[in-house]
Amino acid sequence: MSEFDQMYREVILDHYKNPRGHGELDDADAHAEGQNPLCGDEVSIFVAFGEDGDTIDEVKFSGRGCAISQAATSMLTEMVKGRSAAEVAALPRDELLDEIGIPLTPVRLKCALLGLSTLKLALHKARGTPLPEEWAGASSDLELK
Amino acid sequence: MSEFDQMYREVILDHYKNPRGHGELDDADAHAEGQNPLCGDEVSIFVAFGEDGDTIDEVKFSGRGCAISQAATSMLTEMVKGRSAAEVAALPRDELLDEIGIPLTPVRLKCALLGLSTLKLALHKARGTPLPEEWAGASSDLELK
Amino acid sequence: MAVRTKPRLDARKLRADFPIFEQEVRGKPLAYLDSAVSAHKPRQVLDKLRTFYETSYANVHRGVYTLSELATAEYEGAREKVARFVNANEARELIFTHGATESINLVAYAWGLDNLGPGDVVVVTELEHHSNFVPWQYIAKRTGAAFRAIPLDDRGELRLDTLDEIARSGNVKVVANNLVSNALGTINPVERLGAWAHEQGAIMVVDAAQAAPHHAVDVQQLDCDFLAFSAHKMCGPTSVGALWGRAELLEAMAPFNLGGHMIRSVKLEETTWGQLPYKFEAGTQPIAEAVGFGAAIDYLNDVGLDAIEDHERELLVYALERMAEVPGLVTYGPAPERRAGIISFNLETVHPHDVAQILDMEGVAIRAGHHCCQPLMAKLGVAATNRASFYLYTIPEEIDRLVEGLHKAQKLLAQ
Amino acid sequence: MAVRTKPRLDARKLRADFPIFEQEVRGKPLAYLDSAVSAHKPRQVLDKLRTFYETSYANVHRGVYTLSELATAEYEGAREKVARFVNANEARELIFTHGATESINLVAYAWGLDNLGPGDVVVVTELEHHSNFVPWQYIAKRTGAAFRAIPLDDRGELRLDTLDEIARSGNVKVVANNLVSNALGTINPVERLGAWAHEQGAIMVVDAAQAAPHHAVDVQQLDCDFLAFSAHKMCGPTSVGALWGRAELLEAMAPFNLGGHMIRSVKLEETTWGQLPYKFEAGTQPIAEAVGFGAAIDYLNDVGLDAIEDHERELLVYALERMAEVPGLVTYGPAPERRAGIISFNLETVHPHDVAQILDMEGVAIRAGHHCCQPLMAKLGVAATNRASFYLYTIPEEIDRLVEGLHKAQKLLAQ
Ligand SMILES: Cc1ncc(COP(=O)(O)O)c(C=O)c1O
Ligand SMILES: Cc1ncc(COP(=O)(O)O)c(C=O)c1O
Repeated sequence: MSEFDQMYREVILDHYKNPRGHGELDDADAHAEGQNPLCGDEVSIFVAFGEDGDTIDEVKFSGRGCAISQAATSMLTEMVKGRSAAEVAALPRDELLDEIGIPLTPVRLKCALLGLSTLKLALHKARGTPLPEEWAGASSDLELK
Repeated sequence: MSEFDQMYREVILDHYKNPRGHGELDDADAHAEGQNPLCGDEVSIFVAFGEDGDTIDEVKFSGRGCAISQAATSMLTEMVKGRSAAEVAALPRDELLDEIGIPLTPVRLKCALLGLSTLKLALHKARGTPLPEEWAGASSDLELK
Repeated sequence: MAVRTKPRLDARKLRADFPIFEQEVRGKPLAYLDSAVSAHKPRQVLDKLRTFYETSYANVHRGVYTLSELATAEYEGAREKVARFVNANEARELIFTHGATESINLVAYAWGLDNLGPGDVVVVTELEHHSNFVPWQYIAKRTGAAFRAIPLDDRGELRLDTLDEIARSGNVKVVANNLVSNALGTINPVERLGAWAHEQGAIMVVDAAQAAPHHAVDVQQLDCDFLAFSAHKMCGPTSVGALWGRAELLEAMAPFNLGGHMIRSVKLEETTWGQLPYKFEAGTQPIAEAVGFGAAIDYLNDVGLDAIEDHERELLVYALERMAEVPGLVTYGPAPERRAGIISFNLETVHPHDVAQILDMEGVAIRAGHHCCQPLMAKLGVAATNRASFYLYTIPEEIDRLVEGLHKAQKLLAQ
Repeated sequence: MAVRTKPRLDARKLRADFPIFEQEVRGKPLAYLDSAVSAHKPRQVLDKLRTFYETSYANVHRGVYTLSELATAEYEGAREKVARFVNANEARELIFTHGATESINLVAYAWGLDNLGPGDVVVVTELEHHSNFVPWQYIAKRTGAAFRAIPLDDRGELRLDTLDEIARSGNVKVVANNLVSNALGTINPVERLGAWAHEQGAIMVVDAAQAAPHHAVDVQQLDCDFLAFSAHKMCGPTSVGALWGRAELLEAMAPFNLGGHMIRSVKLEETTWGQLPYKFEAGTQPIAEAVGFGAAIDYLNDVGLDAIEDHERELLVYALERMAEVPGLVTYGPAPERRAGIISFNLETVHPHDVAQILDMEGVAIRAGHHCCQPLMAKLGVAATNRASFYLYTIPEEIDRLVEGLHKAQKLLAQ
């Protein structure tokens, strides 16, 4: 498989062209916006919790971005639905990266993780917990709105 | 002749060890102090004019400095005595450098010219004339007191 | 005397001076179309750097010994070359800095902190690079001056019709503009803005970071007060640049960085400043880098700035023509006559990161991003653009490969 | 695991790494005894610089393409090396600057302008290099804070007995001191001053320009808040240095230089800053220079900082002994145990310029001047001193030649 086909493999293209969870939620329980300062890309994440106030019932995203960031965020929405907010707020980034499954340079890594860091930010804000150390760097890239 | 003997040739050593015009004048008609910021050397120049208010009757210097600057200033006092202030205020530096007669690097040039620039400063101050363009750079090295 | 015909450059021949092109990227020859962000270095510059370190290196202006004298002569010789390159009156008006950004900060801080206050207006344009925008915004805020940006029209042109209104809004004290836009390639009407600045009693600060590498810059003709540029965009090393300023202004200003070498006398009670240009060169200077900068100036002079400009314009015309073949491709910026060898563009529905990534897989390096011009991006209504930029070593085949890659990106990702 | 005996260095062998020693000066082999002002560069560093430019050069953090990724990896790799070298907690606390002088100015401006005012006291010492003296004096004046210098006693030692009086004179907000004096070689009681600074609620700024090349520096152990140093004194290129700072302080501070790359978002109304360390690295960074700095760190680590320190101390003891033979020679500075490989001295009645000049004719390079320490010179009651300083490539023969030259100067010029 060429590097090219690897990077833009079928599943990435599919998520990019048909993003799951695209849209917004009017009465989101958790919400945050993130920005990649390198390219100006923006993503908004909206989360609705279930009755227990912890299970992620619904998650939507909007914004603009490259294929990698759009596909990654789309995959993310599928990954986290039905899981507990506490768990997702601490989700190891490798879980998402494994799912994406393509080699990423540091610059593209930022694209791939934009959705995840914004989601974590939304969850931490909603739950009133501090951002974990690991995200300290990334979070300061995010526009906190 | 070795470079060494050239630089510290007899006449330089003589002026250095037996400086002419060393001292101060109490009622100087013209006076200035100069400093070489590279090494912190300082020289004070004192001039007395003749009755015409222009002829340099007496010129003295004090201060500390390296052999080159001391010898050059000593030679200078011999060179300018009896000449008109207006003429000396415009003295081409090569006239002094020819007299010194040794090869000088840019750093040592500053040493050799410290006395001359201070003397010119004193004369221009006394005569109320602006420093010539040529000295604009050098003069800002001088402490104007 | 020989009659000189209009000089042309032979990019293919010059290319051989640049070792970077000897390697392959992802198995393909490197097509480097990102010279606006930084240029590659010819062997002549790299050799000079190395020889200098190996035979003449020492700290400058400080030692009585031979090596230090040698190093000082090389360093000051470089200053004269760079000063002559922009047609400065005197070498002491040319201050070595660490780049255009620092040059502009120097003026913003050292001139701005003492000369700006409430009621004053600092004017930039929406087309500025952040380096000629943010320092002014910051110092204006610190001093209480107003900060205004000359807006752009829909075609990305400066709206000079807003000048009167700006002049009425307060005392215009600074006008800052780039001579060539790094994002659109626009050659800006700097002389005109400068004349207006001087009518207002303002200083005119020209950011020539993008101009100096590509066409002859003459501070006398521009009639500006300060001019900033960087070596690394003109085949020189990183970490060195220059600020040219009018001697009267530089002499009247406070220094910026403080420390060794820029002083006349230091006492607990008071410190006095050294003479130009040293007053603005605190600490150990960018010694080897300045020497390398001098070598880069020699290189550019040998090739000829007019020849470089003509070459880039030819490539620009060719590239615009070829890129028009790509469906859904939009280009930004003015007509080729008023433009340096820079093309910003977007492929409809394909994100610039993806375009650049796909091109990289073909060995073609272009830039994708906001190009440090967020205010302009906001005006264009995009987050980012792709940008291809040319230099003296660029050959038409590189543009052909760019166009092929764009077709590929289009096919793969357009929705 | 192998048992490691105390490492020693072989200066004669290391010397072969330095091309500068292959040439003669005035027909004699070069004896370079001015490393305190700047060190020479080993082939390893020069090779790295060249290879980087030839194979991996591009602007960093900006491109999606391969070369830019390579360059970024090299640049950030260098940051990690330098951060580890001073035992920083995190690489983002390590900011690449253009040298120690700029590092100190960064803190003085960016921290000082917002945190100093009337009633506050900024404390330096009479032993500081101008680069750790003048910025503080200047910013204190701009902000209305008082500026004090801990005085020296007749032997050139800091008079710590004055601290109480200083503390009573106002709110001490900054204490700035060099870890090693470039003029006397004194290793200063920085930890003690730092503890006192923290008692006063002040920040402790350490100028390690002269320490970092010569012995292991550990910011955790020093317990300081900022630490500044330069690559060119530690076998690295010119035009790059570092500022280490505590992340909390750096995060709370305003930036210094403004421009490309240090921003998060730029709008006409407001600009927000990027994350550490980029917030403090405006414009194109000293890219190749930082990479060369990394190579210099590798080189020093290979030789071993402890070995360097021991080697210099041996030379120091030997030199002090040999120089005592020269009639009329006065040395300044503390005992060898508390001292780096630096000797300031004067020959009675012979001016330092003449001493240095005569030595140069013998191929021996030493420095003559105020060493950017005018307050110290005033204290010593001299305009200038001679200074010989050693490094890892210094051999005892160079000291022998120094001593011979001193005899010669003495004979020729002493009155
Ligand atoms: C103690 C000390 N501090 C600061 C500096 C300034 O370093 P740089 O000139 O590299 O900025 C030096 C070197 O000149 C020094 O020796
Ligand atoms: C128009 C313009 N101004 C300023 C700069 C800043 O130059 P540097 O990053 O070399 O300081 C650049 C380059 O990035 C530029 O293109």
